[in-house]
Amino acid sequence: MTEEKIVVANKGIIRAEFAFWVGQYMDKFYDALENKKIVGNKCPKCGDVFVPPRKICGKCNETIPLDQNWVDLPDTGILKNYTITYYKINDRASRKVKKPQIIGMVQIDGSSTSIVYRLLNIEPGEVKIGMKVKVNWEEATKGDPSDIKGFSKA
Amino acid sequence: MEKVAIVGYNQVKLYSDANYGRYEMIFEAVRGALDNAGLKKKDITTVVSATNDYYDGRTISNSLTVEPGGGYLADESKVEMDGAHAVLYGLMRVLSGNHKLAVVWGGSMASSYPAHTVHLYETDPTWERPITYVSDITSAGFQMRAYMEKYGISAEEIAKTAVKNRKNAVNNPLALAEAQNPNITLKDVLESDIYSDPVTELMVAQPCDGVAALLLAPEKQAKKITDNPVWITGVGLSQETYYLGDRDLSTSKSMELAGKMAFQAAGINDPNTQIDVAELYEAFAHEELIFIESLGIAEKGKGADLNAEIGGDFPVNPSGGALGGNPLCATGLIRIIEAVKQIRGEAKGYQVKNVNKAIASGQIGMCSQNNILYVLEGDN
Amino acid sequence: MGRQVCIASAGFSEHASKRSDVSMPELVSEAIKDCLKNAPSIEINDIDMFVNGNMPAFEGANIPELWMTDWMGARNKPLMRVTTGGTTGGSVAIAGYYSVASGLPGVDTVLAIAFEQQSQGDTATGLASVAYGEISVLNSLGIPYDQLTLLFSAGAAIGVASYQATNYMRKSKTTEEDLARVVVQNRHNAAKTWWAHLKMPNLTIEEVLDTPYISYPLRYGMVCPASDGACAMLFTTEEKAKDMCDIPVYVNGVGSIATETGILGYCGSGSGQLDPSEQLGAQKTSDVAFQQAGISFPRKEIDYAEVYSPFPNQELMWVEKLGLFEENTASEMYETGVTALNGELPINCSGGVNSTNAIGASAMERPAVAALQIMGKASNQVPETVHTSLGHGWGGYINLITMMVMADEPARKFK
Amino acid sequence: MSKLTRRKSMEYIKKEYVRTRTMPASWYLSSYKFKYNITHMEPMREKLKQKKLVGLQCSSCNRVFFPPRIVCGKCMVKPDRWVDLRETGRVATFTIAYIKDPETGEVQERPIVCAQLDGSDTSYPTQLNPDIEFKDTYVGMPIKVHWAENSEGGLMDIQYYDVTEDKAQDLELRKD
Repeated sequence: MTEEKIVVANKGIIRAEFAFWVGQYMDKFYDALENKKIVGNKCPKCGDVFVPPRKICGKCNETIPLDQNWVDLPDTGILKNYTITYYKINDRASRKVKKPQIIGMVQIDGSSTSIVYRLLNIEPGEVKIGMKVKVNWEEATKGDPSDIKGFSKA
Repeated sequence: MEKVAIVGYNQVKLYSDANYGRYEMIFEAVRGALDNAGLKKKDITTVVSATNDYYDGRTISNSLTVEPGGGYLADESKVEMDGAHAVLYGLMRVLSGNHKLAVVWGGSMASSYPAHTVHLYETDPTWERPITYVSDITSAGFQMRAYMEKYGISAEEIAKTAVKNRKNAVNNPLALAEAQNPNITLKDVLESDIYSDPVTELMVAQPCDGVAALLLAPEKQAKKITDNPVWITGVGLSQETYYLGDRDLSTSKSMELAGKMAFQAAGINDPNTQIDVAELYEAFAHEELIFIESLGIAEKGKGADLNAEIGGDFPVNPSGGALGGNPLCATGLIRIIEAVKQIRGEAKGYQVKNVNKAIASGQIGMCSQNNILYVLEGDN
Repeated sequence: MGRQVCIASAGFSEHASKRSDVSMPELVSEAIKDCLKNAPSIEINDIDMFVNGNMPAFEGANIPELWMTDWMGARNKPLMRVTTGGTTGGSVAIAGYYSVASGLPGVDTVLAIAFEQQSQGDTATGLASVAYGEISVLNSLGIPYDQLTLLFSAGAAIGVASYQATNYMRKSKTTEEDLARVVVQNRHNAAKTWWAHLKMPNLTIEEVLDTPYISYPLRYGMVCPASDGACAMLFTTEEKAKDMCDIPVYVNGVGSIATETGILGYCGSGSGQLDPSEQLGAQKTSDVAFQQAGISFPRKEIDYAEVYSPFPNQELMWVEKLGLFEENTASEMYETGVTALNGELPINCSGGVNSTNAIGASAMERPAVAALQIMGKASNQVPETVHTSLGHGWGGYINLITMMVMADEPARKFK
Repeated sequence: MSKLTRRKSMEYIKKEYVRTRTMPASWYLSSYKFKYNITHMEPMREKLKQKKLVGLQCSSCNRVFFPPRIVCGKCMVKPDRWVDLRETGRVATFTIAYIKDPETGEVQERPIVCAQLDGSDTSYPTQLNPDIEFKDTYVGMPIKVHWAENSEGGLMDIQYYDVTEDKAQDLELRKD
């Protein structure tokens, strides 16, 4: 290992842009989000309900047909797990912030899995596993995950 | 399973910002492994590397590392997971009878990739990535809380593991200097900055710069190369489902199944008594407890009661584990190397007494979604 | 040490420039469904291990297998990801071979999956970032960036191929007609392959030569597309393969020898591949694979070949370097129809990479089609029965090659 | 050779697929820091300052690298012997780049060559004298270093390569 200065080439300049096709199952899910509704789909074999909807149930490897087994779900749920984090991350970098953010795993009523969203207008002290929460919708929805601003106390 | 042995190894000292070029570090690791076994470049028939295009910041990250990694005119491939998974592919290549000496190397440089962002790239891009709530940071918090809630474990009991590993790292000369802390206390761990409640900074295995390499050979060649070969008698791996909502984060289903597969191959039915030392890749302090319980070494919820110190009844991570330095793509490989050192009695400063059977593990994915476990045995 | 490995089936998804109807895991599940359709006696739960890969930088997803677990049916199953750039598909297929050959307890049937959804990413940046670090080193050595953009402006894949074309065409006196003829043969074959991308049943040589140059001597009409698509192959032991399909395909030779990078070396050094069309890696890999398969005279013993040729000059070069034809005679073989569907040594009857290039999957589609030809289940099936065939892959920075030699009977090694 | 690089798409049997939403994502290469150790190139840079050429030779396989290489892959050793190189060389391979002049929009065809110096076993991409017609470029063409006026000890001290007279008898044969 040489002592002299290592040439640290300057930073990369180019940035690659991507646009992920969401598939027809998620397309239906986002259409519902746009009208402030939550839909999931149900595995015909084991009855699990998935939010967001999936083409294949991982437990029984059963393909769920696109045009069947849709389930309308309420926008309320139960908090199954939570964490309070001081980090903000995006595709470019991550940094620590002063104000923490509470992120929770919420099981939508009627579904058999939980989704990860931030909790709004709840103090860290008040958060308890098992508490009832409901969706805090954006006013102007765009049909993407940010339509759900977060979950607040039900 | 036919007998394949690890006949040589080498690990470059871990740094947070190494004064090394990338190729120089790879060369030093692989060259050192060859020297450790007294072999030359022409003995190599196959090279399996473990790098990741996003940790290296370039596409086809193995096309330019062919030469420093010893792959020139050799049968070369790359496993884009943890170094321990690359050892699996090297083992397969030797077991197939086509290759007499496999070089397996892996590593990355935390000083060159944006921390945490590279793990955000691993999330579901159609759902979780645009809103960035799921990350390696928040998933660690979910895992620890799930474990604590399920078995009523206090943060102090988990912090004990962090103290043990960071103290063990002190007498490991290759560990990360920033991770070594001879007089660390429970209070230091619990009051270090919050990473993602309840996980604190000192419970996290800090990514760093590092490359490691090891050599695999079949039985006949292994006995010629070294009189102290370490046999791989069992290997097992498994991958859980992806969505955190589908998983029971208080335990590790993947480690449980990996353990079952590896122990069955090695003829181990009671790991707690038959295994002498464990080197597990714990990305966070609580994961070490979850892994011991999932492997059946301790009962569920009783991982913290196990005396895992170097002199204890079941030493875990005498080398300091991943908490002693976590170079992505190399940490799992380094755990295997540390297990080999324990068996060959070459772990100066942190040697566990009369080790004949050891286990080593590697992992990849959020909350260790994919775990791989090795059972290693010496000759004595 | 090791045991005989067979291919029981192979499957594809439909390839197109924009598979906008499916997300990546759904695209992969299509290929798996097609693969398991050919082997009705087993279903997804019987798979003991999964091996997969793609070119990560093209999709922007790091280790997508972690996310795609359920769509592949890999929940709580062993899974290993192998990626080597352009040759990813071939490396994944070879990893599938080694997973079965190793005889690990409990691993008898392995599903190998390779995929790519290039319409999601931006191929040019993906390819440019292969050597971006090295170019920044040249900048640190004093070459200003505008000069560097000029030096590397020929575009990574096309530029690299045009270097090969210059050397190859000079030696073998190949004309542009020869290149266009190869393109026409490929695109006609693609028209009869259900999963191919550029189906051009009545393309003519004049049409190809009418398109402008992209990078001398390659014209726009000769260049491969960027496709979305996935491929899956089923590897298993000899006994199990017998009850999975009527003609199990024996994998008798595998090789993936790497050499120095071409055009630009690593860490600012030059390249030892002075003549990029010399392809030392291809010659060494084919030697290794043929030797394992007990083949000494490929020209006579190989009945069918799928070579990895995104650009027509490469197809002419590969068939010579892999020992199928004599030096500098390849264009003649295409002219006289030796390589046609009913020719003596049919080449790329699936349309090859020139018609369908989902980079991650391409190098697996070559051995996949070569295996299906032996089984008699290929979509553009060769009339003569195929006894032995080979699938080849090329990639990296002109320095990575993969090769798989197959037959309908075991090689001497395991007889 | 057509002057303009215009796209002419060729028809093929196309199948339409339902178009679903896309979720944006990006990969910031600007957040990466590439680390290389090129201290092994210092002797070459000193010599370039004095308008001299040296290559690094591997003592076990005698291959000479210009520009120098940190590890010789054949022997897995660090080359350590410096060897003087002459200013003449040959074109190992070349390609034609199409450069669109932003103002005039006119497409310029410039050859990019991989130059191999006599005595060196490796070639590296560089440029020929601008007024050499790209049609006259061929593999094996003898070339000579054209030094830049002031040399700061970088590869740009070799501004480009001039073409020297090729005395080979079969010259006509070899040009395509």
